[in-house]
Amino acid sequence: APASAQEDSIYIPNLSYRTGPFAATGTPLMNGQRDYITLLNERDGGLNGTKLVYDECETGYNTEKGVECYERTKENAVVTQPWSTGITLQVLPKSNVDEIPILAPGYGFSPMANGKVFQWAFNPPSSYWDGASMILKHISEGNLDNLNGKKIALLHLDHPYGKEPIPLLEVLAEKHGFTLLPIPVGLTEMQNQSAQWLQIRRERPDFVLMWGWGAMNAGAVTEAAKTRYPMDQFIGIWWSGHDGDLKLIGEEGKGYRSISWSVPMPDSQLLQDVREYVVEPGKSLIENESELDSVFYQRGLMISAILVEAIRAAQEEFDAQAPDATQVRWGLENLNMDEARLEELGAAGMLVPFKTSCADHTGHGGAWMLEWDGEKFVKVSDLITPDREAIEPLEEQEAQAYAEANAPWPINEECNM
Amino acid sequence: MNQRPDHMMLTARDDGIAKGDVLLEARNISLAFGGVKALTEISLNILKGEIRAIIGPNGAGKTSMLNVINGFYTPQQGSIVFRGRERRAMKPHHAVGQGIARTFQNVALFKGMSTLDNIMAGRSVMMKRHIGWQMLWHGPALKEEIAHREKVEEIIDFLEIQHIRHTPVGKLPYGLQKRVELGRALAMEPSLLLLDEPMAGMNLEEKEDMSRFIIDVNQQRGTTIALIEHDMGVVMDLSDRVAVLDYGKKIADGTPDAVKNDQGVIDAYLGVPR
Amino acid sequence: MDFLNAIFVQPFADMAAAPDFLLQVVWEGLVGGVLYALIALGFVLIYKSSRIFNFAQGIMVVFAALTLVGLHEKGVPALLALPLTLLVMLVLAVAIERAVLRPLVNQPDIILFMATIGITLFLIGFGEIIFGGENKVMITRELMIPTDSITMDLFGGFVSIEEKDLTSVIGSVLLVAALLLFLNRTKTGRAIRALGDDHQAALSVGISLSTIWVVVWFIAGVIALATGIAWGARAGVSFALEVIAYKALPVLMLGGLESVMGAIIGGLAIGILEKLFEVYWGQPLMGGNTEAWFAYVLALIVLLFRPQGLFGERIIERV
Amino acid sequence: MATTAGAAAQQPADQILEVNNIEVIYDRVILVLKGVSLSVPRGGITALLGANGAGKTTTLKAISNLLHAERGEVTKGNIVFDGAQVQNLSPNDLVRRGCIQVMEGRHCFGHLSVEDNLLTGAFTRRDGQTAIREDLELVYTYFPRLKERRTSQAGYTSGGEQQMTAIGRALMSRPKMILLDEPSMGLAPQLVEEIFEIVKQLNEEQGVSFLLAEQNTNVALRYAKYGYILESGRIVLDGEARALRENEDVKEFYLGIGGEGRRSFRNVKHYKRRKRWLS
Amino acid sequence: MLYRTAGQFKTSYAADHALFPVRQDAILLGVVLVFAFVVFPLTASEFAFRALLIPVLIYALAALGLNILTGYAGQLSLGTGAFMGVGAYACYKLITLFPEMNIVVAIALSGFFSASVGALFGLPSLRIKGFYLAIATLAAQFFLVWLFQKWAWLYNYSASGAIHVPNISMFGITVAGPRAAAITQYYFVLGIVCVVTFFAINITRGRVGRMWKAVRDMDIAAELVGINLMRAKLTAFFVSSYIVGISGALFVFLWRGAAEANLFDIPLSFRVLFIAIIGGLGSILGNYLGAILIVALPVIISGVPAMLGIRVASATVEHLNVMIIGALIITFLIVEPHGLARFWAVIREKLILWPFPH
Ligand SMILES: Nc1ncnc2c1ncn2[C@@H]1O[C@H](COP(=O)(O)OP(=O)(O)OP(=O)(O)O)[C@@H](O)[C@H]1O
Ligand SMILES: Nc1ncnc2c1ncn2[C@@H]1O[C@H](COP(=O)(O)OP(=O)(O)OP(=O)(O)O)[C@@H](O)[C@H]1O
Ligand SMILES: [Mg+2]
Ligand SMILES: [Mg+2]
Repeated sequence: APASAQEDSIYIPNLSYRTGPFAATGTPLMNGQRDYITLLNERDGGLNGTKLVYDECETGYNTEKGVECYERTKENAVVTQPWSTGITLQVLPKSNVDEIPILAPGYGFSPMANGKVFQWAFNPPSSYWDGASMILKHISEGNLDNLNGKKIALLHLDHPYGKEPIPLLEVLAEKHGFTLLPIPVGLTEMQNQSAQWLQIRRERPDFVLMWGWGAMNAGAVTEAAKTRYPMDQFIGIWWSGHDGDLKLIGEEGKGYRSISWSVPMPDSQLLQDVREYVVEPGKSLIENESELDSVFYQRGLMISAILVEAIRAAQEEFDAQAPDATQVRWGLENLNMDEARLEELGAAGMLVPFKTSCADHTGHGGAWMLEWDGEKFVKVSDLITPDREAIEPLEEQEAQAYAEANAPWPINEECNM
Repeated sequence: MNQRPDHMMLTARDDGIAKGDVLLEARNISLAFGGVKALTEISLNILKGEIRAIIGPNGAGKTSMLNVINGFYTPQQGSIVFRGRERRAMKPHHAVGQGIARTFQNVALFKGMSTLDNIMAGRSVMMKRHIGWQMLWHGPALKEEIAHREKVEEIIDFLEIQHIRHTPVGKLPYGLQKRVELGRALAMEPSLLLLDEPMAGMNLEEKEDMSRFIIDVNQQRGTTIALIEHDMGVVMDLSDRVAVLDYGKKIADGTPDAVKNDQGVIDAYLGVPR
Repeated sequence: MDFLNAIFVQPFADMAAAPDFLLQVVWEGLVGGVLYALIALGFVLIYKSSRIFNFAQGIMVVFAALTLVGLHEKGVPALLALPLTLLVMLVLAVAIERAVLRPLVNQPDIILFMATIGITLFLIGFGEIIFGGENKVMITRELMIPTDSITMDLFGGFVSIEEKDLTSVIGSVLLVAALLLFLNRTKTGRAIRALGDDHQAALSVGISLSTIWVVVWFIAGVIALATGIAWGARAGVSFALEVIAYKALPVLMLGGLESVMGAIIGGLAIGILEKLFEVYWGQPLMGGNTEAWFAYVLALIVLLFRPQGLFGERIIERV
Repeated sequence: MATTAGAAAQQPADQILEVNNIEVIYDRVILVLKGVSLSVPRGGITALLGANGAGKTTTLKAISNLLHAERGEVTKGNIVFDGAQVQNLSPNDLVRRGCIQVMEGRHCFGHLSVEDNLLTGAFTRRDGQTAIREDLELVYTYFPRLKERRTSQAGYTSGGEQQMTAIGRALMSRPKMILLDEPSMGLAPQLVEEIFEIVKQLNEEQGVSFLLAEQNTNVALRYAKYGYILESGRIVLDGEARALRENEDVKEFYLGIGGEGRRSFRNVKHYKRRKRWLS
Repeated sequence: MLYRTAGQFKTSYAADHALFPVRQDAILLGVVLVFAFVVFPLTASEFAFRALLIPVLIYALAALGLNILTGYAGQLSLGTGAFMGVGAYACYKLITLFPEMNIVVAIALSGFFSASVGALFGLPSLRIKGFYLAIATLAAQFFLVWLFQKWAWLYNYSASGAIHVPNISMFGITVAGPRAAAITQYYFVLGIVCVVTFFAINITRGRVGRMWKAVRDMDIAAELVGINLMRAKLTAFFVSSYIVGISGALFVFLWRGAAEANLFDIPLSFRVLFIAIIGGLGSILGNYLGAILIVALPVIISGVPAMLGIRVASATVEHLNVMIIGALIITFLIVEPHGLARFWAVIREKLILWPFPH
């Protein structure tokens, strides 16, 4: 990472994956992230005059490579973006020691929301538990008690990522009287989920929630169509809402929904700028222009936007051209991505508005429901927000448990909730 | 007769049987593989101290007979009495413990190991120190290693293979490999030594050397030897008694001269004598 | 008691209660099994003719399917893309023979096995550079494979069969029949079998190793393409397909490394049994996902009784 | 004593095989043949004799081009078969031209039936099924025993049957010449005679030439017309078979005949080092 | 004349059995150890420790374990990753159940768990051979990884199913966990690796080692010279899995800091197998050379473009990297099928003769 050494630049590494079994979903995200930074450099000459150096280190979604990449890039980094729940879990304990903030938008360990315990980790704008809560809220039409007596299947990748919502769902099932049926999909079974869908056919759950990734998503929607499972009872988390996956199925996937904290806005000012400053001069890695309109590409843009806003906040607060990692951490703790700010960025409506604080590292901005119309995802709901009251006790408890298991673990008592 | 030193350290183990008494007796052995009858009701005995030859056409069941004797095959019928103890089935590695060692028709050495290690491997059964001592390579394990090494060096000396002590056997010429194999069998200090075509594929000179070793082993160490060989010259010159197998049946048994002139044997095996 | 009931009684009661569902499970298992059998067949052919345990078969499936789809994306009509892909597989076979097999002739099995893992890595890198990592749609319709599904009302329920699955089952049967004829009735087939026994001897009677190897690897490539089409039609084509190689290994173990019949029967048996086990025992009792290991454990148990697999060649063990 | 290497080829026109001064190196370092020359007349049986490791097998493999698979290489000299240089041909080209080797240790295809083994021998032929079937019958007339066992797996047949299978398989390629490596190894005396009788018949009836590598000097010199003796990679002696049989050194070292008849194995003297022609 | 052996005579069998019959070997080893114990620690950066030195040592240890089984006893195994997992989870349970336990003791004990599991899965080796056995070991691989996922007790019911290494100190120094310094961890690993290697060398050249090699080279003959195949194979599985288990514990506790079940999946097994084979089967030294090649080389290769200041898309670098490694493996196998250790042996032979060619 030599380019980072200069005083007048900010080094932003990204532990990307454009290879391996999950490349299909990773690539548009990484392209979006990368293009946003390129846009700033090209259009604005950097951030308040300081060049942003965006650097990818390829992990192939492999935890081991991820840790190697973390070590390789951490020296001058102001942030680390581990891009997989597995890598996040590995890096998390080190963050207190290395003092580099982890930015894991919409992924990672849900209790990371607790900024007192996880001082260096951020997962804005919504955590997986938020996601689970919001999906339930949506399908129960606002009142979880409507789910009483219902059966809800959770089709998930058998991986830390896929298991993440289970604890919360279990608590909620208990409380609201629905049955939870977790159905794991092994890494080798992603392409052939017939056993899982046979189970769904047998159990006839009222809803199927999906925590899927990569090839698993397409496999699941195909099988759902085959099994004649009603698409409108099948809802995915935001990583299961990738245009590329659904394009494989096309018409048959119509009605499938995915919750999302970002919405593609092909006509926004931001996208126009991206076209003008990045794509047209050939500075983007996208394969064809239609990728620009996809959910994941635009989510990638928003992820970089969040990071850049944090850096910008740090620049202003500390009056530093190139803030360091600790200062960026402050920026991440004091993000205020309200609608006005998004408007200024030319990204109105592309991201849920949210605000972080010392104690709240997520912001819990909520999300919208997107639906596949056979060709693309369209927004079909108003902003949904998570039921924080139900989540917080569990968050608190799990965060404490983590701190205990990893003692001595520093807790920032200065924050107040 | 020869000027080689005697190797008295390597006497065969004392099995309490006097020279000339029955050391091993095979009773009514029958063995079949699927439909193939390899051995049919064969009885034969081996006397302590003799060189016993087994001959017969290819596929007659000679090798199978040796395999039965040392437990590699379990016959469907019949039993083996060795040193007065009767048994039908046993694990091959127990045969070694009882004092039966052998060589193989197709060289069966441990190709990746040196000559020394191959012969040392023949003494595995006699080495007892457990793995904990070996990890340290000190004290008892080392002492044991050296004690056995001395015995093995004796054998190496006897077979005149000092120069190839550290050579991996896979690289040795065929004749020397056969010699190492004999060395490995001798290292087990057997009272009965089974040799399966020890001279196949050798030239005259090597056959002569090998004959020398066999006779020395038999005479100096008192080891009883059972031998399969297709070279009639060798069989006639070395053996005390010859058993002839044909299609799994024993067709003759007696002194070399008697066997040589047996019409059945001539028809089945020898062909027209020249 | 409950426990025993859950293991020995309940599953069968469930089967009897919903025969349509049972039938569906068996059918799904069968379709999966056919695909396992196809991959296993690629392994068997190569193993038979060269004692090489070709780990690269899995990536060859991906490579073949990607080439087909990739060519189509570049505007080549599907029915032309098919022969072109075959040509690519031929080139691949020749390249592998030249660069890997020939220099490694007569090396120990394990070395060749490692070399095929080397090939796998190489092809992964190479393929990703050429085709990119994203998931692609198999050009099922363009290849004139029917894509509708047939639903039959049976036993008060329904069984649904995808026409493309049916096509792949029929296609595989034909492919296997052709292969068996080829192996047992032709000169080249005999030479392939001979080669498996003794390379040197085969050379000495004038069998040309390089020709046979190219032929065999090419056939393996054809089988890979067939597998890729069949599997890709179900779940799209991406590098994630590579892991299906692991599903073929227990099939080999069960059926025997050098037996074509074994690959097929083993594949079907594993496909059906693992599905039944997962649905009736794995999911209710063991937290699911038993397909990850069931086939292996089943094969292991069979091997304990028949160390060469059900149809493998008896190991000639003589001294 | 007859001439040594080099002078062997007197009438080149009549020679089906000529080997001129070849050197063979294994593994790029082990020099095994150090300039071997020999020739085989058309329709002749020539024996190649010598101790273990002398290089007989290597010579045959050099001729049939099977060395590559063993990391061996002919580095010098040339080989002429049937009037053409062949040292750069592949083994299957050579078989197609009519020169085939029967390898030491038989090397049957263990899992194939005896008949399939024989049929693999016809791999290089292009003259159609019927011709091949006819030849198969011919092989069965020479080796009636193989006909009985035609459906057995070769791996389970006896040593003699395997040897017959190997020779029969070679015959199936319609060779002009067979390189026969140690046909007698491990065979019972009667079978050895039988095999050599068949070799003789084939030679006389089919006109096949033979180059025969053998340890069993006694038999080999009875059937061959000419013989070469190889020691440590060099030809040290050659001549008419009859002459070789009378040669004192050959008698002493290869036939085991001392002053008064055959020496007994029981009374051999122990030599640390033996006399050699060359060292 | 770097390698002059003239004048070094052995006067007893004991001397011939010494670890280094040739004095120069001992000197060379000394130099290597000085580098390992003094020079590297003084010069290496944290990245070098974490991405190069520590993993090379741990992988070499795992390969050593596998090599005992595959290289010495001839039983091909593809389940190494899972056995590493057994070691790691065992160590995790020991540490969390008995927080007072010394980490060295915990690691040493965890080896016994993997050794027992290894021996259990080794039982079929009595009947199953060659590739059949190799695939059978995959049964262990897949079953164990599945078990690591499903058996929540193993990971203390943590929500993510992952295990985390707490901060662990020994004599007041933190050796494992997020607070441990790289250099401490390096020394810790180095110490254990040296001790285990010393033991392994001794075992492989003594009676047990000979038994293993005999079984490897020809198991029928081994049985007929009196070796109890069952015991020989099972001890090989036991010792091998013990070492593999220890390396698994080190892998998680001294290097990774956290682990989930998938970490121990098949790519890990293959990686270790590569190291053992490229290094040289049946060689102790080879494991180190192999680990350097397979673990360190990719790290270095992928750093090359950045070092040269070339900006290549990271994905392309990775693709090329994978291709290069695939090609390298094939090339190495072709050039020297017996591995880097043999390569070194040839060089050493030449040096002994040098400067005279004979
Ligand atoms: N393991 C086995 N499986 C099947 N058949 C066998 C086995 N071992 C031996 N046979 C058969 O038993 C018969 C006798 O074989 P054996 O090896 O004992 O003969 P032999 O007398 O040693 O012959 P040779 O002189 O050729 O070595 C043969 O027909 C052989 O095919
Ligand atoms: N593949 C090989 N690599 C290295 N050396 C070899 C190889 N094959 C043979 N040799 C060596 O070449 C020499 C000649 O071997 P060759 O097999 O030609 O002898 P031979 O006369 O046929 O002996 P035999 O009577 O034992 O068959 C021997 O010293 C042998 O060790
Ligand atoms: Mg025999
Ligand atoms: Mg030879």
